[in-house]
Amino acid sequence: MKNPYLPIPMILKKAEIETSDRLLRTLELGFKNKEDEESFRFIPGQFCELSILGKGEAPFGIASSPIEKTALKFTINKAGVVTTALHQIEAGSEIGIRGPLGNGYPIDFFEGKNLLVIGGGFAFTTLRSLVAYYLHPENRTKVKQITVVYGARMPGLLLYKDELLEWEKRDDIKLVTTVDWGDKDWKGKVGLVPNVLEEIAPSSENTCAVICGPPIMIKFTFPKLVALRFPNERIFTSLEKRMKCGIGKCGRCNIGHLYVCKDGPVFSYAQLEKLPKDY
Amino acid sequence: MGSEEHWEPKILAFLCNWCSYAGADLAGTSRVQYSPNIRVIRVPCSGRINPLFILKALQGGVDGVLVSGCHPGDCHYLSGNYAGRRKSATLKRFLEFLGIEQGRIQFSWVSAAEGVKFSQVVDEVTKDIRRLGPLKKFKKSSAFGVQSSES
Amino acid sequence: MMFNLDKKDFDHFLKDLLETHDLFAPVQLTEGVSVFKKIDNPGEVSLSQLVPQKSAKEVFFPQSEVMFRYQIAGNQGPTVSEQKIERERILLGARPCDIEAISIIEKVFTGEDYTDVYFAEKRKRTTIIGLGCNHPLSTCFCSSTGGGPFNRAGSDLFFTDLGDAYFVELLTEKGMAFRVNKFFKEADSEDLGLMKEIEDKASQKVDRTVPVEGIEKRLDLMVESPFWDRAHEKCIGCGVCTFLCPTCHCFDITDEAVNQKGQRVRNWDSCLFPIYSLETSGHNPRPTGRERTRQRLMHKFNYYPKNFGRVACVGCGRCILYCPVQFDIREALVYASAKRGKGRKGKFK
Amino acid sequence: MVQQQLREKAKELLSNKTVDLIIGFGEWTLPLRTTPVFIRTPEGAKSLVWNSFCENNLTAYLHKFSRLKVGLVVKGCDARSVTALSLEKRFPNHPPLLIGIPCQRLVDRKKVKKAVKGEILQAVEQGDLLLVKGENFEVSLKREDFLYASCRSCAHRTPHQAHILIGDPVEEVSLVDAHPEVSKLEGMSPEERWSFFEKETSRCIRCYACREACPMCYCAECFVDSSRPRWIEKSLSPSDLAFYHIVRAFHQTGRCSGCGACERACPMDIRLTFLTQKLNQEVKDLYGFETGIQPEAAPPLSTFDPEDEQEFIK
Repeated sequence: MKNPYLPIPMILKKAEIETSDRLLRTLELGFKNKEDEESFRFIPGQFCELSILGKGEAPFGIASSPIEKTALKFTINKAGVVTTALHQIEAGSEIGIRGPLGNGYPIDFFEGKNLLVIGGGFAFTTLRSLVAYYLHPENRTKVKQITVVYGARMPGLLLYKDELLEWEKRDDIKLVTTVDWGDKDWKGKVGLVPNVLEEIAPSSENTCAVICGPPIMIKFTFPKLVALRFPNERIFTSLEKRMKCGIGKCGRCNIGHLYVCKDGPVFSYAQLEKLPKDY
Repeated sequence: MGSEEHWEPKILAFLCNWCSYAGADLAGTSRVQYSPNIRVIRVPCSGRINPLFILKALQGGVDGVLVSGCHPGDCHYLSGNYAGRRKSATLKRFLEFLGIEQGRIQFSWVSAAEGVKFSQVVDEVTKDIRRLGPLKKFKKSSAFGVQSSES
Repeated sequence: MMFNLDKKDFDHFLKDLLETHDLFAPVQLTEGVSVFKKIDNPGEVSLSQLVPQKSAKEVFFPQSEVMFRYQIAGNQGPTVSEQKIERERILLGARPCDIEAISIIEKVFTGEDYTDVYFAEKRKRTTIIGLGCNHPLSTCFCSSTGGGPFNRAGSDLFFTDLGDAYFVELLTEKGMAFRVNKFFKEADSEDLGLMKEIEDKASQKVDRTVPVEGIEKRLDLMVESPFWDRAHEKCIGCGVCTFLCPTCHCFDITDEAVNQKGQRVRNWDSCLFPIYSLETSGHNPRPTGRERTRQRLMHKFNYYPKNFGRVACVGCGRCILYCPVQFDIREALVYASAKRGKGRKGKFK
Repeated sequence: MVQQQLREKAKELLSNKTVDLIIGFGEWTLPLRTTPVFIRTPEGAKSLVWNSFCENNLTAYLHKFSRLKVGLVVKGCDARSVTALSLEKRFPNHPPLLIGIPCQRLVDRKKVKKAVKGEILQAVEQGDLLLVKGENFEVSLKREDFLYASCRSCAHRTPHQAHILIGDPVEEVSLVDAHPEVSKLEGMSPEERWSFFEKETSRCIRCYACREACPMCYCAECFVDSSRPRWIEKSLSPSDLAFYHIVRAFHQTGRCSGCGACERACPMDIRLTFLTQKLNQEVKDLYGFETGIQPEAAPPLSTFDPEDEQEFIK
């Protein structure tokens, strides 16, 4: 019997602070064992439990995309015990991971449709995985138009800035970045994500929307999507809840009869509508 | 700490910043010798001591605890040591009632000028705890203190 | 296959089992308080308390369980060691409700995608000797939840207390391994008759009227019911009902470490504790007793049935017996089943 | 009859809207027990009961209903808890209206259960007797022999602080038995005392019923739940169990009314009141303080006297 609670060893290859508040750090992990690397297959939207022995475990969405073969990336928001340890750990050290866990984004369902990606703050991680996946030449034809609306409080708090610059140069993706307060160098939009979305008014025609961000952003963005005539079946979000086991055993992340860790974290609004508002 | 034969008492001392810590400092600069069994943690005031500090220390492997602050009337914060004194008195009595031996937790007033007194207090406390032997009750034997509850 | 085990031989029978097995059975910790524990000698076994405080789930899913241990040595990375079960196990003296509950937990802990190895390994290597309930309590309602005081489902062997002897039935392949046992004598028709009589009498005693049938559908309509505003009022938010419940199976995982050595441990957790669902950000999706009480009841009678086709309650009555404020789950079920506007509506206290 | 007067008074208070809610005791499904009831309508008042089984300290619910004007049914000990909470400024908006009942001392249901063989299906009080019935038995027990230990050592059974007193005050007992376990332990060696304590706490399942049943345990985050710093682990190791019980009790120093709700709430029958009673004795001895008796006196650990005892300090 394989023990799903045992982490597999990874080595921290590189770590970088992403944001000006220094609270977000991206870790690039390489597999310690060849066989683990070969058996590890995931799709965007899945997550892993990262373990620092002695401190504990916590779940993080995979920020790299499946086509980046060399390393797994995670962006960690420093908040609690484990995340603080993950901010302190040095390159070359060992980190345990369990995963990939969860359902991931419904990429089969997205096939042949347009994609509207809406992200806020540090919840952009798995969205980055999703966009990077589709921007790869192998996959670019799987979806049609890609529109990304990404907001943060300040320019310094946007994640993956180098990559955003590259996306801006491409013509097969429309990137709209927005901040609440700009600075003198800021060239993107200034305003809240829901308002920017209203302004650019993307068509809902044959389009799937994916939203990830703080609850308040989701709360105000959702009605805008409804106004743009997105049906609930085509609006997806990735939920976060306190999790421990990540495999549907320990109980705490349930919303109704579904478990965020096992049946999610990605849910459509059509699904969420039928569940208690336990999130 | 090796086998019981070579056991040396491990004592944690919480010293207030303004008096007792300075007293310890004075003992050091005056080259007054005292037993090397104490590990010092500096706290702003003896009133800062949360009883949890003492319990955590005992659970974590020390054999005794010393709390030392300014003499009555000398507190840098005017009354911190008075408030601390009540907590100390009740905690000490309570732990002794539960069976933690008298002498495991001790208290002293040591001023910044009392380097010699500090060394005497430390020696006495060390002697007391040496006499009591290693703390067995309450201590977590190792990181593996958890037995599965099934057995 | 049916046998008779004389009570005079019972201790010897246990002694023999101890030679080859790890034996788990109810043990009295102090008068009126028993739990299931590993037995070192037969004298410890105490079958007098019908429902021990902690249920037999603890034999498969201990309240505190070390998942693995580790030692960090320099830059080598940690070495991880798992605990292994050495010997075959026997669970003795579990009542039908507790045994039913083990199968309820099993459905969660095993499964197509992931198997909880700690539970599964213990389950696989345990032979269960069930014990019928001659004198069910007034708080027992196993017959309302699909079981009964002599429900043999899940038992490998099943004992009935005949007074001077135990009537022994071998029910499964694991049970059949006991067919050659020097303490078992062939049961005669008198034994069988007595057993049946005891069973009938006990079965009649158990409350069958707790409205569990169809509860899942009724609760579907009650997610936002004002019932929850009242139901949680007297709940003080302790973990008695969930910890003592034989089907509750939530746990927390933590690391306990000192310097370079440590262990990953899991401990039972309770959905009634505020911190159970509290997130690091400070957000709590179940902020008050209302949501937490709802979670407890809905999980048993709506969410679990949706996933596994039966209620996650076996009617053992522990949550009623030991609740510090007498929250009575039976009455909650009655309330949920009452037609709105009819007499029993206001009865829930 | 006290119960009748209580119902009438409650009805009146709800009718004239003096209070929004009355928290009291009601009959429920188990014998030898009552359950907390929450009454909002005058008609509901008839479900209030008063007997020897009203064992919860309902003061614990005041934290939950801090936005309402609450009428609270209290015994002597419960009222002392309210006083202690007032001293800690817990009721800035709506201090509860106390409906006090002089306490005749409560019957220990666990003790009664141990005195009979078989399940108790019915228990009624008749004067000084307790009639207990089961399927095959019927006995009458002397009520006096089955009182809670915490009730036996209770000196102040009349809730003098109550706004409304129902029934006649009972005699203040100046000299009562000390808590039996405290005196027993005081006669033991440190080793024996520790092993007694450890044996009791070893049964703990960390359900925290003792904490939740206690009106004084209202911290937003209990030390056991804190992750930074993590004071104790969550497992059932003997050391952590002892840690929890030492600190739970010690946090009650000078705050415990001695109601015994913690011990009654424990499903594992762990003796807990000897811990808090010992602390109560200490603060009385050291600082002359008794919880909930002097409504103006500051809690002993939040104040000091320059002349406090300090012989133990070097």
